[in-house]
Amino acid sequence: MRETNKEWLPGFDKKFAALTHQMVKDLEKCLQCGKCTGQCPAAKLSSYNPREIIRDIRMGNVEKVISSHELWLCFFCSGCYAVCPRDINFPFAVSMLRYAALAQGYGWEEVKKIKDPYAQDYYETGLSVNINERNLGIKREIAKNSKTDGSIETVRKKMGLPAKRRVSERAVSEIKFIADATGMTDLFKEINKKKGKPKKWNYGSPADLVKIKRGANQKFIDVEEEDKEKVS
Amino acid sequence: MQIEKDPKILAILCKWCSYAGADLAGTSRFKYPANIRIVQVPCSGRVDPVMVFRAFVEGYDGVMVSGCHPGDCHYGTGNYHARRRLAVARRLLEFTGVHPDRMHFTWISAAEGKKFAEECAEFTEKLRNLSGTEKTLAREEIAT
Amino acid sequence: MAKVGVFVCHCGVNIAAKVDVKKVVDTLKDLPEVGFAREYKFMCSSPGQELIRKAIKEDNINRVVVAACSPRMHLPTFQKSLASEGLNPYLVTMANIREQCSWVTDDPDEATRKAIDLIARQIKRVAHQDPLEDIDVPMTKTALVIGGGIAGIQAALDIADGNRKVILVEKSPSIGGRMAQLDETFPTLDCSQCILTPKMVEAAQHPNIEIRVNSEVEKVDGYVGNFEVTVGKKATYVDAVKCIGCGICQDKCPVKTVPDEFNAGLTIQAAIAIPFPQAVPAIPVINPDYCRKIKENKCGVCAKICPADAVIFDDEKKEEILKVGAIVVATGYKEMDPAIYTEYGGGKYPDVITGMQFERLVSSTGPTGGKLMRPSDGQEPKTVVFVQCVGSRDESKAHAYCSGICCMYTAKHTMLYKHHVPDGQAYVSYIDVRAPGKTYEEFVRRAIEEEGVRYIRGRVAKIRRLQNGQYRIYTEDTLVGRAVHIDADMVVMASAVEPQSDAKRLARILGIAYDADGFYTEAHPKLKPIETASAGVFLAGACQGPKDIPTSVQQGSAAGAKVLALFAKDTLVKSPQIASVDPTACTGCLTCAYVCHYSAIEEKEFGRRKVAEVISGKCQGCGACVATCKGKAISLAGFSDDEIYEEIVSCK
Amino acid sequence: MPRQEILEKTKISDRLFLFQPCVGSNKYPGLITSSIEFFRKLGIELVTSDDQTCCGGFLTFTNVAQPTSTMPAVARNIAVAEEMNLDILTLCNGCHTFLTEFSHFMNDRPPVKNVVNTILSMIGREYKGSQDIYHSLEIIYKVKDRIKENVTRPLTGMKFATHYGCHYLNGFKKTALDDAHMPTILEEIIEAMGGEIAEYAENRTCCGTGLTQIIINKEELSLPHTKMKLDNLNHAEPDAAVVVCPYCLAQIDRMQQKLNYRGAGQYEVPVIHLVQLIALALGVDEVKLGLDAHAISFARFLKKFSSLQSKKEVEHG
Repeated sequence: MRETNKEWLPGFDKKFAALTHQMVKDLEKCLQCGKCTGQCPAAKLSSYNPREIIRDIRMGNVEKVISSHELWLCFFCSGCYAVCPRDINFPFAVSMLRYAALAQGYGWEEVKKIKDPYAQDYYETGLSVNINERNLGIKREIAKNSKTDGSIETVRKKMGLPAKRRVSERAVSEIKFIADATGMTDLFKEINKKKGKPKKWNYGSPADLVKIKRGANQKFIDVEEEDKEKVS
Repeated sequence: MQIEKDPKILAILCKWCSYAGADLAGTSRFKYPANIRIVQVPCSGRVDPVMVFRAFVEGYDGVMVSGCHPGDCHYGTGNYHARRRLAVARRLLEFTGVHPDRMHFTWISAAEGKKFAEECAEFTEKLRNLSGTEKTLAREEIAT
Repeated sequence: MAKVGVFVCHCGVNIAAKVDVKKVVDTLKDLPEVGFAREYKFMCSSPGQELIRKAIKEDNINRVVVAACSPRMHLPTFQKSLASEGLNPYLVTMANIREQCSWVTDDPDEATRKAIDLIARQIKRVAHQDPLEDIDVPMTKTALVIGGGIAGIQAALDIADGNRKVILVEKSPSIGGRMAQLDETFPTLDCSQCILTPKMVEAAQHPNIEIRVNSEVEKVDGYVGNFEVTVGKKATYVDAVKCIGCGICQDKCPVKTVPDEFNAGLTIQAAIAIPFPQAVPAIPVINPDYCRKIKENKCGVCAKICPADAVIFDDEKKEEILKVGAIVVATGYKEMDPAIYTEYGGGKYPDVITGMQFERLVSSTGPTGGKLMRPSDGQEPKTVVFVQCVGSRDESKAHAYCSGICCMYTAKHTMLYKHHVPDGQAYVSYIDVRAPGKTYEEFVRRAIEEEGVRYIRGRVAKIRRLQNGQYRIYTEDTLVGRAVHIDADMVVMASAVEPQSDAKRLARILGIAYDADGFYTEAHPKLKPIETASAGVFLAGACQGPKDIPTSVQQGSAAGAKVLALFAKDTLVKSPQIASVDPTACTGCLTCAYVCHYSAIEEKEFGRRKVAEVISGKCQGCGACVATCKGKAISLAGFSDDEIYEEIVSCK
Repeated sequence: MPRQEILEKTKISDRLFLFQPCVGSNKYPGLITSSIEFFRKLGIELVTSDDQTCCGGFLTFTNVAQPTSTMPAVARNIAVAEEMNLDILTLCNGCHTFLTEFSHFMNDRPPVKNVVNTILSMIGREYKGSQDIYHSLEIIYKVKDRIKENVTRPLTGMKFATHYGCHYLNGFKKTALDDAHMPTILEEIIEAMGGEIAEYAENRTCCGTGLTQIIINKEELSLPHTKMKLDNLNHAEPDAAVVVCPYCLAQIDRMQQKLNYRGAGQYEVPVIHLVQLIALALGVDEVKLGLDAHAISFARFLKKFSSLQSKKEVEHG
């Protein structure tokens, strides 16, 4: 299918910079040499192609990239960065492009799959990996090897450790506070919505941290204002 | 003459490296503040500290001296002489109440047009931050 | 009374687009010193110069300021205009309102203001300038050529044919350089040694050429026309006069573990060896790091067996001072060591070799006698991948620049490979094929169309050695956007062209500039590609940047022509901008003599006192003595205190 | 950067903060106990804190949480170590990447750091950026000689295949301790303990995790990729594979079980984290190694190991 320059973003740099929070850099340095794709584990097994993604971005074809399923195929092995002759940190760019995709309303189905096993545990216990083994086959193997019921709690006890790693209550409450104050909790609610495409969401980049003013948390705003008073 | 918004800078550049570097900044169209006045000397070794003092007397806000990189001097050792002389001049400047950072000594090669433009911009910025600081210093010294 | 003529150049739109030249002229013409002022489109054109001549004749101006580009560009042009009207050429200055003003300033108002200021300063300065007379100096009409590769040989032959003496200094034991190592040359596929060896012999037998092998330049004193060059000759332990070059010594030497540089490290040779069969001169050299006699005082077989009694174990390094008038630098390049390319095995895979090693492998004078075999097991490689841009166009690991010659020599390699292994398959991994020379593109097409070489556009990502002894090359065919891998028997890397490892040291000795990559910088990238910033020092060949053989030969000849042109004059005209001492003000402390880099200041009697005196022939005009003099007794013509202070003061 | 320079910059104090990885505590508890035990034998005390939580990398790498939320969380974790005045030792490539990248980001940008500290001040903490963050390889390589002296049960006669993981060597290609493509440090450490190296071509290939791979793409790409790696590894016939990242450990260990279950072959290479291997060689109690929690059994490995040990005892005694 033929593309025309009408589909390509004019003055794309500005829009693109805004979408990716000015965090994607150096793509213009790309020589299109293909060294990245040559060693890429995902490119070997699928239609994912880092060089083509850079090419599309450079031509202003941003919409095509952020709406594609390929964007979600990266292994994050950083092999492309390791071989890049121009030191383009592409995995970082992919991560930011994914935020850009979410900000435009794409890719929410992909994120939903991750939220439950990891994010919820993080929010409730402070740890991202749950101690309960979901894969029964593996649990069976562990049971066989350790001659127990196969749960990690038992193995830990056998080693003389408490059944679960202790995370202090203070730590968990602090995590929750940070999540509330920075909008993570709201985002989780948005992801949890069962039906309908979620609305566009402002995924902040680290650079945006300075801009957090309209916080979700009243306390936070109070402090900001106190600060302002101090300055004046 | 109207009051200039930028601090006035005198740049004394050697003919072989730094002046050529400034030319390269021009040919490469690297923009830098218009407040720089360049004087060409055959070698940074020609730079007499008196030139620096004279420049401050004449109302310049800063003096930049630049020669070839160590080891690259067209005349062998001129840039080393310059470095030593100006290190002494720095102390004398401090003694006279001029902030020593108002004199900037650097190496710029004929290939470093970008560096020249950057140094100019940086030095201008530095002088802007310095403005006013040493006057109070001098007054305090007079008072004590 | 100074009457200054001011000429403001538009330089097309380069200046006029930013600077309001009319306003500049209007402002300046009322200055008391100014006798004439006008603007013109191109001052450097002949009508432009005619304007100056006319103003000198008709308006009686006696000083000139040209406000245009950098004085490094056109000051000599305008000096000639003055001289043609009988005015002293040192009474012109230039205000650099292009490089320092119109090109670097955004705001037109600011640019105009700055231009007025810059020109006003030069008007004040030129009013204080004194007329100066050029100095005539005698010169030594012998040339020194550093480096005995094809560029150096060509320069030496051209100068020698012009009936001037040449001394050719070469670091290694033989002249010939990189070209001697090559098998065949692109784009004609003629044998490299067949065309080079006659030239090497001609150079060796030419009555005007003296060859100094095993020698390096250690110090350069003096200046154009009168250089004094210290050349150090390494201890070779063989008397070059007595040796007849029979080669018995290298056959009998028991130490056969020295890596053979000529064969790019693929083979080993004896501790005493003639570098290669066609070497000029064909005289062996002992490697002291391996020779048992020198290291342990044992053996000594070579001395016993030598029919000419030419082996001398107590040989020492010798120094010689050469007097020459011009220097041609032709030190060439080296191939990058691919050890940093760990994704390609970092030099640890035996069958992943560099271009130069492949060159030796297919050469009839090479270690295999021209039969192509893998270094690891001696098998004939049926699949070979040629990897381009190893170290070039890679700022992350090595060099950002393009090495220029690899596209062509890789195409040649594929053809040589197909000639050796007609049933083999060659692949080339490339990013862009750069073939801009005469019949170069056709040559590459020939490799693709006639030899069936498969060109894959994509840089090789990594190479892995497989259990069966093959190598797996991972890349992407970017033209179809698919990741591919190729299993091959051998890989040839087009390793980058690099400056010699001691290039910077030599640059410092010669006082010439080098760029960020270490290649020597020419005086002007377009108009002075042979000259350097140091008068009398010329460049030839790949020491200035990657070059193929034809271009190196061209530049060698060009350097030869430059030297001959220099030697065509009877004496040398020297800039009069030198220092002079006022003996009445001099206290005779001689601090100036201490700082002078050229030993140009000596003590002399002045009445009953001792004072300093500048030897005008030696002085180069750097001005270090002027800045040092406590009594202000020394002055530098053209850069006197008066002139410089006038420039500083008049900047308001 | 040359290896020597980085080693010189690495400071080893008597006490280090052990940053506990989530996978380490909830899947492979042996990592934490064995590193504490063997470092104690070398005279280095590893301190843990209950206030430390997940680094936050999971959420950021998988785009579930915005970096604006995870950055203060990272700063909070580092602040916990800073309160104890300890440098941080990480056992996981992911934790290391995340802590290092974000701390550099904050240190380079004072305004960002200030905002982060505003948030942290509300929970009574402060991020200073005063402590160093080390990868376990950096510390272990630096004390390699001390390890060599303290080996009580040498690994002589055992063959190990190495796997470095991607995030440390690739992601930090300019500042990591070793080359991204041909590293040797892990091999040097194993050889210092008497072990042999089973070389295989795909040594520097990714293990195949990539969180988005196993969750979003339902192991579609991950499984064949890991299979390819394992096939190549099996050619070298190692007694065990040695990794330096708990997630690589989980992937290579568990994927073997899955491949076996799906009938894709017979895979039974035990996978061990470097800290467990060192603890084994230094004579730490085998219970503390936590090898029971691995999906692939260590029974055969331990049998061979102990028979070699008793043979050596016979030879010496």
